[in-house]
Amino acid sequence: MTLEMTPIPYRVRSRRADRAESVTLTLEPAEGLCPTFEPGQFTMIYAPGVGEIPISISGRGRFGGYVQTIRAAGAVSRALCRIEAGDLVGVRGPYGTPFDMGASAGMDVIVAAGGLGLAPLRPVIRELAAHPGRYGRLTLLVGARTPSGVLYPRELARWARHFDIRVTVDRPDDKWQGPVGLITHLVDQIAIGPRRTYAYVCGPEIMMRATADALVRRGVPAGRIALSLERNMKCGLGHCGHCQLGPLFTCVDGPVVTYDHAAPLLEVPQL
Amino acid sequence: MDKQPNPVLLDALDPLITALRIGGFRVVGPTVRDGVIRFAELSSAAESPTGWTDAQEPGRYRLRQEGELVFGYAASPDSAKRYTHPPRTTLFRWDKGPIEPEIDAPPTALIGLRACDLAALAVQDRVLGGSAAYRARRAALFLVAVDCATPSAVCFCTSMGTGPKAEAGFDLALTELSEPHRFLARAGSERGAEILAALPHRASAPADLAAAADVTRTATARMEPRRFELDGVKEQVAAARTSPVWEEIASRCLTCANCTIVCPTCFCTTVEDGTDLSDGAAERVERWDSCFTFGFTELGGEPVRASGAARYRQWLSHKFSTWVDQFGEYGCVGCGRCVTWCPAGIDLVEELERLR
Amino acid sequence: MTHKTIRVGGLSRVEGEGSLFIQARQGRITDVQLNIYEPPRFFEALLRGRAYTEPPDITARICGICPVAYQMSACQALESICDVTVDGPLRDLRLLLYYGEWIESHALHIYLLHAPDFLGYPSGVAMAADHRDLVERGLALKKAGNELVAAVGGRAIHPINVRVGGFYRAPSKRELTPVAERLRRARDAAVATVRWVAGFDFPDIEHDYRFLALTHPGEYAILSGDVATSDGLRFPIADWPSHVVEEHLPHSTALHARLDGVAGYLTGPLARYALNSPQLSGLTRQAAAEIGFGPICRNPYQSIIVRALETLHACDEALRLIDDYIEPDRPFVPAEPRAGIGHGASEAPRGTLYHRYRLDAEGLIAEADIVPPTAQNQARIEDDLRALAEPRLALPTAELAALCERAVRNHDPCISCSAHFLDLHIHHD
Amino acid sequence: MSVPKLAVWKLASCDGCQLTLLDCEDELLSVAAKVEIAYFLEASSFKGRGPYDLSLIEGSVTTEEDLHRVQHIRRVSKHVVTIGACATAGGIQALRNFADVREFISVVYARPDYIATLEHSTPVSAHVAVDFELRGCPIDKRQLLEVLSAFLAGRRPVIPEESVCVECKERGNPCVMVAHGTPCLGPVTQAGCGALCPAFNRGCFGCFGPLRSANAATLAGLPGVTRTFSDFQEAR
Ligand SMILES: Cc1cc2nc3c(=O)[nH]c(=O)nc-3n(C[C@H](O)[C@H](O)[C@H](O)COP(=O)(O)OP(=O)(O)OC[C@H]3O[C@@H](n4cnc5c(N)ncnc54)[C@H](O)[C@@H]3O)c2cc1C
Ligand code: SF4
Ligand code: SF4
Ligand code: SF4
Repeated sequence: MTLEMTPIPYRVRSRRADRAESVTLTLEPAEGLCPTFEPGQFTMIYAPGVGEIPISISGRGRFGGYVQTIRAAGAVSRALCRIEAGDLVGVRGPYGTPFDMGASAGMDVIVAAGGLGLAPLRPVIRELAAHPGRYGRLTLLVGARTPSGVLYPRELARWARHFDIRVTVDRPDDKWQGPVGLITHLVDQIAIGPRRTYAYVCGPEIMMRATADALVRRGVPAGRIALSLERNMKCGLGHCGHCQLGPLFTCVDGPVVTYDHAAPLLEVPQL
Repeated sequence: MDKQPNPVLLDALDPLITALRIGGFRVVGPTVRDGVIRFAELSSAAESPTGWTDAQEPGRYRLRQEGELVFGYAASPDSAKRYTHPPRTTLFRWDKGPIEPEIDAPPTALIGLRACDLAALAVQDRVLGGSAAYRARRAALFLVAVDCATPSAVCFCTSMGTGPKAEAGFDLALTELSEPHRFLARAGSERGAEILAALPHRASAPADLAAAADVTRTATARMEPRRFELDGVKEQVAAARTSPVWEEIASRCLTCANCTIVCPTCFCTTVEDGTDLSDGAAERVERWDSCFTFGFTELGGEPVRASGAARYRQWLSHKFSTWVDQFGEYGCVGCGRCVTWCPAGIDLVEELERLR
Repeated sequence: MTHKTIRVGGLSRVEGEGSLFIQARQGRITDVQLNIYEPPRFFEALLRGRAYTEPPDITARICGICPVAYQMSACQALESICDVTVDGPLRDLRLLLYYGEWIESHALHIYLLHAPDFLGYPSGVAMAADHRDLVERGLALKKAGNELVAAVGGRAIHPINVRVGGFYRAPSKRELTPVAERLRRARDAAVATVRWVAGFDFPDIEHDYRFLALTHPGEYAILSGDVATSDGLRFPIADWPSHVVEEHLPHSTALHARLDGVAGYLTGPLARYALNSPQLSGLTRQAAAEIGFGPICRNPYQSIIVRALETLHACDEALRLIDDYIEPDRPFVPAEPRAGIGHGASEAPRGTLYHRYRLDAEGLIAEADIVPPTAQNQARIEDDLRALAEPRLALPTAELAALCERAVRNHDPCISCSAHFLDLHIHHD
Repeated sequence: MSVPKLAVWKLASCDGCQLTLLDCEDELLSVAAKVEIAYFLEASSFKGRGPYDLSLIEGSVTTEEDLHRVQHIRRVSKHVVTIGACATAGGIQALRNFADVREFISVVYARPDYIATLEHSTPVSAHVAVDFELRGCPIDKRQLLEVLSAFLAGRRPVIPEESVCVECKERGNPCVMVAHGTPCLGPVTQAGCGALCPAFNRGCFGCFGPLRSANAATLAGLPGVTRTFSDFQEAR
C-alpha cells in the first residue's frame, strides 16, 4: 500500500554545488523508473525527519532521474543541500500544471527568469532549444542578484546559439560588463511583436508581476504570459489548503498559470 | 436502492444499537458530557441525551433539561469530521524508506447525524475523496441520520439548502415523534434496509408520515428569521475583496481558529516531522490546521496573510465564494457551529449580509 | 596555617542556586555563610491586591519542585478565613496529590542528587553508567509520583487543578486506576530503595537537633496539623507568628527563623520522623524495623533513609486512598471571602511550609507572608557546617569544600523556595 | 562527530523548567547517551568547561550579575535556547506586547511601585541573541524533547504557533468559555500545554504566553477575562 502522502525513496545519483549558493541534485528512484514530467512541474522532496518542500524539476538526468536545484533557504532546504551522493530522500510527484509548450508553437518566445526561477524554466529552454524550427525568435532574459548568482552559466553559453540572451544583475562586481538593474529594463530593450509573442516567466512574485506588467504594456496579451506561483505547500494534492490563492490551489491549479488569471489575484494584498 | 420501502415505526433505539454492535460496528452517538452534547461510544440508548435540549447563540451554548426527545438538540460541537478526517494521524515512519501504518478505520456507526452533517460529508467527499485513507475511513461508516426537529438560533441550513430533513447520504434516517414517543425510520441503503428489516418494527400509518412532515415544517419555520438569499453571494463576496468590512471584523476576531476547527467541512491540515530520540527513526504526522494560524501561509519566513483581516477574509470567502469556483458548491452547510463556538460571537451570516 | 577560606561557587545538586562561604582563623571557624544568591522574586509583594482565589496558582510558581506544598498551605490559610472545611474525598484527593509530590521530590533527591554522594559519582546520570538498573528504578519511582500529581493536579509541575475549596474537576475512579497500577510497582521500588540506602556507608555523626514539624492525631502529618517540637512545644498554626520570628541576614536573600527567640531548629524529614514515626504505615514501620532503624534519627547523612521510608509511606498511603476513593459529589466547597487573617501550614518534602494571608472584605489580599522550610533550616545547616569543618580544617581545601557541600545536600535545601524572601524585609519596614 | 555538549543554566526562576528535563524519566538516559551534560548544577557536581553546543537557560534577568552571566553564556555557547516563561518573557515584561490593553490592566495593579521593580525582570532575548525560545510555565516535556531532538537532528523544532483553542478542540474538550461562561485566555494564548485547564473545567490562564498574532484588545473586552489576563502576566 502506498498512500499519496507517502514519499518514495529516491537515491541521490549526483550532487553539484553551484556557484549560485545552490545545490543541484540528480535523484533517481531507489527502485523502478521515475515518472515522466512536463516543464514547470515540481516534486515534494522529503528530507527524512526534517521536512518536505516543493522543488521544481529542472530536467532529466543523463541516466534518467530528476535534476533539481535547491537553495538553502530554511531548515528543510538546508538539510537537502547538505545531502550527499548515495543518500536517500523521499520524493512525491511530479505535481502541478506545466508550462504549456504547445501554446507558444509558431510564436516568438520570451523566457524571463529571476534568480532561482531559472530552475523550473530550464526544461522550457531546453525544449525550445531542441526544436528551434517550431518557434520564432527566442529571447532569454535573466535577472540575478549578483553575477555569481546566475544559475547554469555553462549551459547559458550553449543556449546562446538559439537564444538572444540578456543577463542583468542587481549588484555587479568589478568584472561585470552587462546591464545592471531590474529585469523589466531588459523587457523594455528588446524588440517584441506583441501579437506573436508568448512569454514564460518565473522568479520572485514581485519580479514576475513587474515583468508581466511590462510585457502587457508592450502589448503582449496577459493570456499569453505564463508564470509559476509560489505558495506554502504541505501536500501537493489540493488537500492541505495552505497554497490557496483565491479560487486556486496553487499546487494543483498551478503553479503555472497565465497572467490573465493571476493578475487580479496577485493585485489583492495578502490574498 | 431501486424502490423506497415505506418508513416503519421503531419504539426504541436499543435494538438498533444492539444490531449494529452485533454487525461489528462500534456505535458512536450523542451523550451529555461536561455541559455539552458529545459523540461517544454507546453501549445502550440509556447513555443518550434524552430530555436535554440546547440553547445556542453566537459565542454561547447552554444545555437544559426540557422535553422527552432523545435528539431534541441542534448541531453539537462534534461532527462526523473527527471520524472521517481525524485531528491527528501518523502518515508514516521512515527508516531508509517509508513504513506506513495500517489505516485506522474501524467500522463505526454514527447515530444522530443531521442533514447538515450529511451535506458536510458530501462536501468532504469531493474535497478529500482523492485520499485513500479518507476513503477507507469514510467507507467504514454506517450513518444513522435524524431529521432535525429543534434547530437552534444559529442554524441556517434552509438557506444553504441542506436541511432540516435528511434527504440522502445515510444508511438509515429517523424522525423522532412524540405522543407517543416513537421513531419513524427509513433506509437509505441496502445495508440500512437489511438492518431495519431485522429490527422489531411496526408498519407506519399516514398519520405518522404527517407527523414527520410536521417536524420538518416546524423546524423550517424556526429558521425563518435567519433565512437569507443565497443567490449572488459567490460573486458579491468575491467583489468585496477590498471592502473595509474585513478590517472591522478583524478588530473583533481573535484569530483563534475555533470556527475552522469546529466546521464540519474545513479540511486544512499541516504536517509535523519528528525524530524518535531513542532510535533516531523519522516520523511524519498530519494534523488539523487552520487558515487562521499565523504560519499557515508562511513563505520565506513571513506569512502571506499576515493580518487578521486577510485571514478572516480567506475563511469567509472560501466558504461562500472560492469553494464554488473549486468544487461547484458552497463550503458551508449552515450548521451554525462556527457561530456558536466563536468565543467572540462573530456570526458569519451577519457578516455576509454586511459584505453584500 | 592560620587562615583558611572555603568557597563553593555554585552549590550543585540542590534546587536553586546558592553558594557557600566559610572562614577560619587560628583553627576556629569565624564565619559560615550559606549564601542564597538566587535573585529575589517578590512573591509576597506581588500577591497584595490580588484576589483570594489566586495564591494557589501564583505561589506554586515559587518552586517547581514542591508546587503542591505551596498550593496546599495557601488553600488552608485562605479556607480558614472563608471558614470552609475541606474534608472527605476532597481531603483525600489533596493527600493523594501531596503524596505524589513527596514521591516525586524524594525520588529525585535520593537517586539523582544525594545517592551519588555515597557511591562517588558527580551525578545520577553519571551513576547510571555503572548502575543503570538502580537509576532506572529511581526514575520509575519518580515517574509514579509525577503521574499521581498529574492525574489529580493536571500536570506534574505547577498543577492547575487546585483551587480554594478543593479542585476544579475531581478525577474519576477510572482515571486513577492506571496510576494505582504504577504505584504498586513504585511501592516495591520504594521498599527496595529503603534496603538499598540503608546499606550506604554513613559518617558517624549525630547532632542534637531541635526538631519542628506538624503533627496530626490521625496521620503522619503532611496536609495539616499542629506545630510540634522535639522539646515538647505544641501550638496551633494560628500561633505561628508569636513563636517564629524571622530576621534578615545581609549575606542571604533568605531570612533566618528563630523559634521562641532561639535560632537553629530543624524542619524536614528528620524532624517529621522524630516526632511522628509511629504513625507511618505498617509496611513502612516494618521496613524500618527490618533495617534496624530506630524511631529517631539525628544523623543528617541518614536523612536519605528517612526520605526512602517516607517515599514508601507515601506510596502505601496513596494506594490505600485510591482503593477507597469515592468520587465526590462536587469538586469543591464554595468559599466566600471575608475580611480576616488566616494561617496555613503543611509538610513540604523539605519541611514545614507556612503561609499567612490577610484579606479585606472584598477578598483581596492585603498582606501575605510565606515561610519556606529552607529559610527555617538555614541557621541549622550553618551550624552543621561549623561542626563539620572545625575539626577538619587541616584537610586540603578542595576536599573540605566537597565535604561541606555534601553536608549541605543532606538537608536538600531548596533555594528557589527561599528566594522570594527579600520583600519580607521590605514588607516589615 | 563528537558528542554535543549541553549546558543548563538558571537565573531568577522556580527550577520547574530545568526540572522538566529531569522529569523526562523515560528519555533522560537516552538524552544523556546522545549529549554530554557538561554543566547542569541542579543535576550534577561536574562542571565541564565550555564552549557548549547547546545552552538551555531558565529564568529571567533581574540583576546586573545575571546580565553578565547571560553574556558569558552566549559567548561560550553555539546555540542558546531559553526555556520557560521567565526566560522567554521575563514575567511582567510581556505586557509591553499589549500596549493597547495596558491602560485597562493598570487598573488591576494596586501597587504600581512593584511593577517598576518587576520591570527589571527581562527575558534573556532582551540582552543576547537567542536561537529558540521555548515557552511555558512550566515548559512542556514533549516540547522540550522536541527541541532537543530537533537540535540533534539539525532541524527547526516543530512548536506550532497556534491558539490553545486548537489543542482544546483536538482534545475534544467542551469550550468552557462558550459552554460554561468561564473566562478563558485560550484564544490568545500559544498552544503547548495540550489545553490542560479547559480539560479540567477551568479557563486557560496563559502559561504559554500570548500568541504572536493575538488580538488581545478584543479578548480584554470580553466580560471577566481581563482579570485573568493580567494575572497570567504577573504570575509568571
Ligand atoms: C512550486 C514550487 C517550486 C519551487 N521550486 C524550487 C526550486 O526549484 N528550488 C528551490 O530552491 N526552491 C524552490 N521552491 C521554494 C522552496 O520550496 C522553499 O524555499 C522551501 O519551502 C523553503 O523551505 P525550508 O524548510 O528550507 O524553509 P523554511 O522557510 O524554514 O520552511 C519551509 C516550510 O516549512 C514550514 N516550517 C518550517 N519550520 C517550521 C516549524 N518549526 N513548524 C512548522 N512549520 C515549519 C514553513 O511554514 C514552511 O512551510 C519552490 C516552491 C514552490 C512552491
Ligand atoms: S462555515 Fe460555519 S455554519 Fe457553515 S458549515 Fe462551517 S461551521 Fe457550519
Ligand atoms: S471568527 Fe471567531 S472562532 Fe473564528 S478565528 Fe475569529 S474569533 Fe476565532
Ligand atoms: S475553552 Fe478556552 S481554549 Fe478551549 S476552545 Fe474555549 S476559549 Fe479556546
